[in-house]
Amino acid sequence: MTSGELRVRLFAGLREEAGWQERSLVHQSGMTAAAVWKLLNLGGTAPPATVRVAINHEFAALDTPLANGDEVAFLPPISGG
Amino acid sequence: MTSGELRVRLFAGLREEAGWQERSLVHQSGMTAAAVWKLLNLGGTAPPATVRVAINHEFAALDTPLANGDEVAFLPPISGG
Amino acid sequence: MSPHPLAVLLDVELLVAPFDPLTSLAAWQARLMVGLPSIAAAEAHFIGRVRPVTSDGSPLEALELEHYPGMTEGRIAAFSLALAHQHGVAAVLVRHRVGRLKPGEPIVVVAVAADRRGPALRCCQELLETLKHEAPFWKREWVNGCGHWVAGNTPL
Amino acid sequence: MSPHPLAVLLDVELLVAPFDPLTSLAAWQARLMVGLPSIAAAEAHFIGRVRPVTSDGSPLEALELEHYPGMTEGRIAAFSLALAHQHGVAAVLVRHRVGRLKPGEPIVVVAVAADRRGPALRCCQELLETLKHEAPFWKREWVNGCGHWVAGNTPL
Repeated sequence: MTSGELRVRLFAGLREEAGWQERSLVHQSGMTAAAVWKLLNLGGTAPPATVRVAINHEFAALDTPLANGDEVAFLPPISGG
Repeated sequence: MTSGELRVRLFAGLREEAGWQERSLVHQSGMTAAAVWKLLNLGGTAPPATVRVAINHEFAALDTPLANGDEVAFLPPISGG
Repeated sequence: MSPHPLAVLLDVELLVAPFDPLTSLAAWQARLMVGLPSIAAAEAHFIGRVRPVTSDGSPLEALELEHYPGMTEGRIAAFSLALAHQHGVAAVLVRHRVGRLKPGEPIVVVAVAADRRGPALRCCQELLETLKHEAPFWKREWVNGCGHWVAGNTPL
Repeated sequence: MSPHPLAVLLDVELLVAPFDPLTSLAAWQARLMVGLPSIAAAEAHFIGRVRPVTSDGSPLEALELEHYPGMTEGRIAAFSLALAHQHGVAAVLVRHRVGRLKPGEPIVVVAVAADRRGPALRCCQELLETLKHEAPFWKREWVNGCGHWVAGNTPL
């Protein structure tokens, strides 16, 4: 992954509402998943409480600072098994 | 099974201590499993607390009155599965 | 499928020879396909095998399992049916060895089919405990040609 | 076998095509025979299948399971290992379908091998719950050509 970039992924219902599943963004210092959500106009000023965030395949908090090359994903409620 | 008779069965350690596995007895009115134990000299005046009684394949109390043709069994502690 | 099916497919058998648990489970699943009104979405299984050591740690030669013919099968069928109704499950399978078993051989298979995972898992677990404490089986451990009756059950 | 084995045989895979749970279990048992230092006396299994009806009771055409490639396998491996250590079990198997499933098709198999029935049963049950709530899977129910994302998990 190029340094200075973030990759953003959406799944299931979120992906279909947004109409895309993956995007790249220029990373700016201090950026968080919450900021990414707003910047990409994913709905309202923050994700609904039921949406979970993953950074590089690990669950993470909305306000975790992102690093160059991070993959940030917004996950609608899990309905597995 | 002949009317007027009881069948007595022993299992596992109890069978080996007594040296037999099955006996017939003449049934006498009012007889209980406790009385059978004493009559057959199975040890002491009553079975140890760990020994369970079955009458006709169902667990039963020591003082349940027996009926003609009943099969009474003395079961050492279960160690199944 | 109703959470409290009226009919339970109950299948209990004592086996005198070595058996393969997965073969028993495959045959059971085939019978469920025919016998159940609807697919059971949840299945819980348990397989128990003979440990290679005795309860006090010696290498085991063989495990002998004595039972009370008639009563043992009868008790297992009775409490399996009661537990099946209590948990609202659709089918129960029990296979239990008797006779002389070698280390590593399967002793017991319990399987429960239900509409939901909770009842299937809980019924399987409770059936296994009941089997340990309410089914007339007696274990004798053989070490160097000597047999010792086991006093109680293996710990959970 | 020690109650807290240092090594756990961990075996997690997502499957894109229909599979037979008992075949997966047979292959796993064969690997345990080779990979475990001693026989595991207790094995607990769970099999989940697609219900023929949707969560609101309509006849289901198909169930679609979306996942997050990489993260889903990673999360399952991580919590399976943690639970295996916590319960002191010897081996864990997880097989989980993704993609489009027909009613009755197996979705998930979980199996746990341990020295005792308690750890095997408890670890299997807890692993299944964790799988439901912590592994990124999303279900879409298809009815008459229309797909609806399922909001939460099936009840216990």
